Amino acid sequence: MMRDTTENIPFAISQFSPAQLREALRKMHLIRLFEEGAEESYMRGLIHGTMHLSIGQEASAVATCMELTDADKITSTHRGHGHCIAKGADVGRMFAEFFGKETGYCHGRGGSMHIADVKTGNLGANGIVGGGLPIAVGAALTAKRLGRDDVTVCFFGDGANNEGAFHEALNMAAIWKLPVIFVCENNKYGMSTAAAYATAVPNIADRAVAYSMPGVTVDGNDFSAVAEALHEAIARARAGEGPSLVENLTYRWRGHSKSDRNRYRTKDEIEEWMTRDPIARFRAELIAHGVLGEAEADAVEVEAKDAVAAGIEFARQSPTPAVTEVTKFVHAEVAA
Amino acid sequence: MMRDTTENIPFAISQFSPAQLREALRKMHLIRLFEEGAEESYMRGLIHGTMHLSIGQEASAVATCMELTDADKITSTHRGHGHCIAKGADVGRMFAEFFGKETGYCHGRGGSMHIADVKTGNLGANGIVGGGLPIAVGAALTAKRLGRDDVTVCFFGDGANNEGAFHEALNMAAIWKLPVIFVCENNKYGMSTAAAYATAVPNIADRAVAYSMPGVTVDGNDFSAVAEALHEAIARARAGEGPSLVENLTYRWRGHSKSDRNRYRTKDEIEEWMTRDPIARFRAELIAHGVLGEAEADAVEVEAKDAVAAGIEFARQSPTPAVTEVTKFVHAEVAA
Amino acid sequence: MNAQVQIDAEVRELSYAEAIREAMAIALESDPAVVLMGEDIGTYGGAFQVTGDLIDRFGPERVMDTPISELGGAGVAVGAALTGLKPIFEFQFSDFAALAMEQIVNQAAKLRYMLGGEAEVPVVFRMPSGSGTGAAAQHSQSFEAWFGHVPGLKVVQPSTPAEAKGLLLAALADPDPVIVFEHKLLYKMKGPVPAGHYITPIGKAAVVRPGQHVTIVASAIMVHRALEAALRLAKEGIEAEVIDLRTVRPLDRETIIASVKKTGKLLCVYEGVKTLGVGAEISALVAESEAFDYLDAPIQRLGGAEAPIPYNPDLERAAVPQSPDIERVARQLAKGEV
Amino acid sequence: MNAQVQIDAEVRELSYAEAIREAMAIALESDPAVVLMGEDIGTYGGAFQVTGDLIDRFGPERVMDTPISELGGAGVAVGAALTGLKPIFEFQFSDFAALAMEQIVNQAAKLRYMLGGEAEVPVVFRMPSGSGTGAAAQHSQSFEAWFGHVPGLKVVQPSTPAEAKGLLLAALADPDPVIVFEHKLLYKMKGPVPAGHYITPIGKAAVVRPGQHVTIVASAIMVHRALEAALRLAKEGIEAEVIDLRTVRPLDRETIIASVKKTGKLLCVYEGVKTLGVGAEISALVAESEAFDYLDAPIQRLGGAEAPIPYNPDLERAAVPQSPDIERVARQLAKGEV
Ligand SMILES: Cc1ncc(C[n+]2csc(CCOP(=O)(O)OP(=O)(O)O)c2C)c(N)n1
Ligand SMILES: Cc1ncc(C[n+]2csc(CCOP(=O)(O)OP(=O)(O)O)c2C)c(N)n1
Ligand SMILES: [Mg+2]
Ligand SMILES: [Mg+2]
Repeated sequence: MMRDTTENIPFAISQFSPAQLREALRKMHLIRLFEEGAEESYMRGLIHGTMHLSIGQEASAVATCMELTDADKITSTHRGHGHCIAKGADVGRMFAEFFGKETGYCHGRGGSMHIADVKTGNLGANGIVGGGLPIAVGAALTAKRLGRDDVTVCFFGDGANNEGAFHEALNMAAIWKLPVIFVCENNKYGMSTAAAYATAVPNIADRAVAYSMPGVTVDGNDFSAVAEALHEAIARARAGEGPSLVENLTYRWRGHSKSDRNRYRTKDEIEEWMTRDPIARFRAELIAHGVLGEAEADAVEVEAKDAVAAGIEFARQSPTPAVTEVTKFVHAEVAA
Repeated sequence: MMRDTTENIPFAISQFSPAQLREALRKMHLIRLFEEGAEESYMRGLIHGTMHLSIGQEASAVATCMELTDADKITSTHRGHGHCIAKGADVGRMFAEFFGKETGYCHGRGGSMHIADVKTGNLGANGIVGGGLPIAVGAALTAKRLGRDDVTVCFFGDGANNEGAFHEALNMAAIWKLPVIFVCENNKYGMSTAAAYATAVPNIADRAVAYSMPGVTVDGNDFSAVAEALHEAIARARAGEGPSLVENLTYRWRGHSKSDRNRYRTKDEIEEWMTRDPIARFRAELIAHGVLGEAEADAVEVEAKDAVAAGIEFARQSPTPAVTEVTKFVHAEVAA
Repeated sequence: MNAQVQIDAEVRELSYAEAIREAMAIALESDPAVVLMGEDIGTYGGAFQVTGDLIDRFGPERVMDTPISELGGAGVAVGAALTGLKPIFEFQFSDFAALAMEQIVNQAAKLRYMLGGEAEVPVVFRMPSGSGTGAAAQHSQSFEAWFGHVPGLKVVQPSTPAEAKGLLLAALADPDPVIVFEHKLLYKMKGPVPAGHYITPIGKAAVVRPGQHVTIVASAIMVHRALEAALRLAKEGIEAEVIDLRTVRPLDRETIIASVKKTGKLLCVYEGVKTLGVGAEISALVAESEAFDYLDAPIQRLGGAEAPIPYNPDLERAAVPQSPDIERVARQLAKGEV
Repeated sequence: MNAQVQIDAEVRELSYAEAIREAMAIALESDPAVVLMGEDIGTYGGAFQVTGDLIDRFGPERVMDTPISELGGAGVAVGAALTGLKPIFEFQFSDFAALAMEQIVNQAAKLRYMLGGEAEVPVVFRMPSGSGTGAAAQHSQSFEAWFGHVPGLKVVQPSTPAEAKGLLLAALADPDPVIVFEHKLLYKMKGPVPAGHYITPIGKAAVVRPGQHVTIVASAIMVHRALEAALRLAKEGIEAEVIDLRTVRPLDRETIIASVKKTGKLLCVYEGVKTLGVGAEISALVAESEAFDYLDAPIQRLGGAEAPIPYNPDLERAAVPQSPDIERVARQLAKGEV
């Protein structure tokens, strides 16, 4: 495949191999289709409880995780399906979790809000807004103390940035120069509450100065912009220079959760943001720069579709936990 | 008395009447002597528990409260004796409280860490570092909602600025444009922990930008500098323009509490700061600008000394609470 | 209808959520010092649609959306209460109160005492609570025992729409901080609710079904499960006396002890974790009281499992007492099989 | 000496604080994953001089001063434990844990469960606790009942230097989060402590004085007050069996029940607020057990007053059980006067 050699090559195109870029596109499709599959499964009664879908935010999840290995950690949020997939989880085990099955990542104990895949470095979604912020700092502390070079990426929302945990976590990460990158997915709202109302600064990244760390705001629907910001932040972290704050401006197409009536935002606003689809944009970019052809791009989407269908099937056929095992996993099992 | 009319008149001298300035000097002496009296009483076994003395920080307390009326509120800290006196409390009832007496401000239930005088607008010291920050915002909310024009001053330390409560409180004060002034008494240490180690910015006031509010760092041992910063912040608050952050750089001469061995700072540092005595400086300034004569200044100190002696005597002679009344004041007393 | 109605009022069918909203509307109308605070309680109407349209009726100055700042938000409510407002602060889920224990327990509960009676903190904290919604371990807890352990607080747990309204109005009339645990599964439950202002007294339990064979003390949603169990037991000739606890702090010793003296048998049913849950205190207060001599059998407890609330719905159900569990243990007690 | 000593070790007189420090030093020496975190635990040596000189011996990377950020600090410890470190996090006073309930209860306690056993959080939280120092309402609380109510946590309350060391080493060996309540008034207490590594098992109470007339279950400093009372009662011919609870979660049912079956009389003594305090659970577990049939008298409890801890020293003493109180109630129980 020919690589574009003009000056206007987006960062991602010049930074990653075609195989990597193809895989990134596949993951973005996988996230979108996973969310749609979860939504449908919910409607059909296969999933209960609540869910927070990340449709519209796929570039943020995938581009952020682009340079992370399984040794690197992430902490995720209540809106964490995309992060989990981006970090390498298997959608079959994710669906199984949402269906409450024993084969799920959490053996049916956690569900959507606690989806995790420790083996690929995902320390877990979190039902507590801001709960992952200090945990991520702790993970980075471990790396530093044990002399490992892994970094931790901490996802959080614009709403979470007003939690005290944000302040305490960023301050400690800064004074100890820990290898952690705080990635704010600013989708303009925390549930119904506009960031413009709830947050006393225009951009969340403006708060980085309060911790003497670099802060940058990027178009979170632009894969390359996110990847570039993370590239710098990760390099800084691995070099022992400390934490960074990256803010990805993005938008969730769906309501906050299943019970949202969207009364706090206009249809126009939603539609306008839907024209900024991060997947379509990335796909077009890959095609424009000759990374993929149309047919190949279509094949990537089909591949993702098949994976989702297979994942749902796996989940459906999986066994449920024994109802007697309510207290299993509360503590470490003691050898008899 | 002649007022200096050159250009270099300190703010306080031009702003306040000689009577007000004399009273300010008296209060500074009163704080110093009160603290010394408390220290001695502690040594003599009249006070138990622990205490946090504010010797060396008198200008910060008095200048901050200079323009406040009884309708204005303050929230104070574990190092709160000075604030209490500055706001207008009676030292007799304060000593009585420390002696555990029924005539104390808290009827012997609170002690040093909860000293309060609600009638003069002091909502109380606080044993929880940062505990007063959101409470102050609440007091300012009341004023705004009920259409009153009183303001609230929230004292807190450099150590407290790393609590999540700081972040949440300043953010809410800012988005609601509340009449509250956050006054950080930065005495370089939170207990043994240097602000330079624990706080990721050089000055606490640097954090004001994270809340889109004005932030200013002043020499907290310079009465006039503090008074001027507060003058502006109070005017802003009363005008409905919202909160401000003022940082008073100061130093505590004594250890953090009664059990401090001062291993985290040098004797040289302490001695150097003792040369910057805020009381001596203010006194000299008043004399230099012709507000007071030497003899008059001496008389002010004697007045304060007498008040402290009388206060201790009042406290000693006061009755202790009945030991059966442990549960009194837990709830409102219900009319029988 | 269990609420103590003080006026001869019109009675309508309202849901538990509507009853709470009505209480808040009455308070907002009658007292300019009342403000509502909480996350997404404005335009969104609250995560459980309890505040609903109140923002349209009273505006954003009285129905204030707060940032996601539970500690600070609770603290603002405390400071406001200390200086003349009467805030009703909604936690979106009671689980998030774990972030605000400092302000609720170290400040609100103690301020009157620490200040020797010179100040008061008339704040109400509303806490949507309990399991059964598939929201897993961090959105399903029952923390009433924590608050019940704290002097200076009052803690109520309404089980019906009428109680929900009456206890909230009582909380508002109280000069001290009150925690209201609202059960999420009850929000849609309908029941008769008197119009206008009335108070369901804090500190009084209610005998919601009289009986002589066994006493069941239950709270919140467990009241309904206990009543269902009692209905079935009645068919076998076992008459269970069901007490709706209503208030966790202060506990109504008299009503509980009087019942146990009559039946000689006690079963405590509560959703919180069994160990150190509300039923532990009820058991202990009976075991140290004069009712001890009347006890014919060990005091039984049915509480939540010693586990976080699991996501899987079957496990979730198994983690807290259900009506058949209550029926089984009450029957064993009544038949002397314990 | 009540600690279960597994090796035939040299025994020295150490204070409770020194014993804890020794346990931490052993852990720091033997396991590079162990780190200490907390406010002023470095140069200052800790507010109660428990970490003392450990910073000199192990350096600031192993003995880390944290900013005054309890929620974040606890969360950093949780995240570190989740990824390979074994942090021992010191709260300067247990009261400040009210700021960190979120991380301790919603995260640390539940992570293994929520992740279906795929992760673990081997963190230890040390909590200087209790009243008696004149530090008033916000520096004197006893929160063990709160944590005792939380599945996923283990909670211990050492009463002697040997136990303090053995239980801390047990906590460190435990793959799950453990909360250690250290009583501030005990820090200076001396007692025999074996050298080297040993473990006092979590979940086991100890009969520290055998007797047949009445069982006293006490925890932390109350063990000593109970033993003093038992000594005086012995002179009257009343033999109290004193049980040192040691672990609040999980409770040692067997030891308690066996004792009550022998004596027929139970007195629970604890410093936390009486209502919903540790003694409520002990009473309730006995009242629902087979020991019920052996009970000759109502189960008595002596707990903390239903008030915040007051500043005035006489009031402060009156707010928690003292030895004469224990003596009086145990005597009444033994004599059948209850
Ligand atoms: C501590 C806490 N407070 C409130 C909630 C309820 N809640 C869940 S998600 C959410 C909004 C979070 O907003 P943001 O951080 O912007 O993330 P987004 O949902 O937009 O992805 C709220 C209020 C919670 N889960 N935890
Ligand atoms: C939440 C909380 N954490 C810790 C403490 C213990 N403590 C009391 S004062 C203090 C230092 C506070 O430092 P700073 O805010 O700078 O005030 P200063 O003592 O210097 O006046 C500490 C750690 C406390 N009382 N509350
Ligand atoms: Mg958002
Ligand atoms: Mg300081």
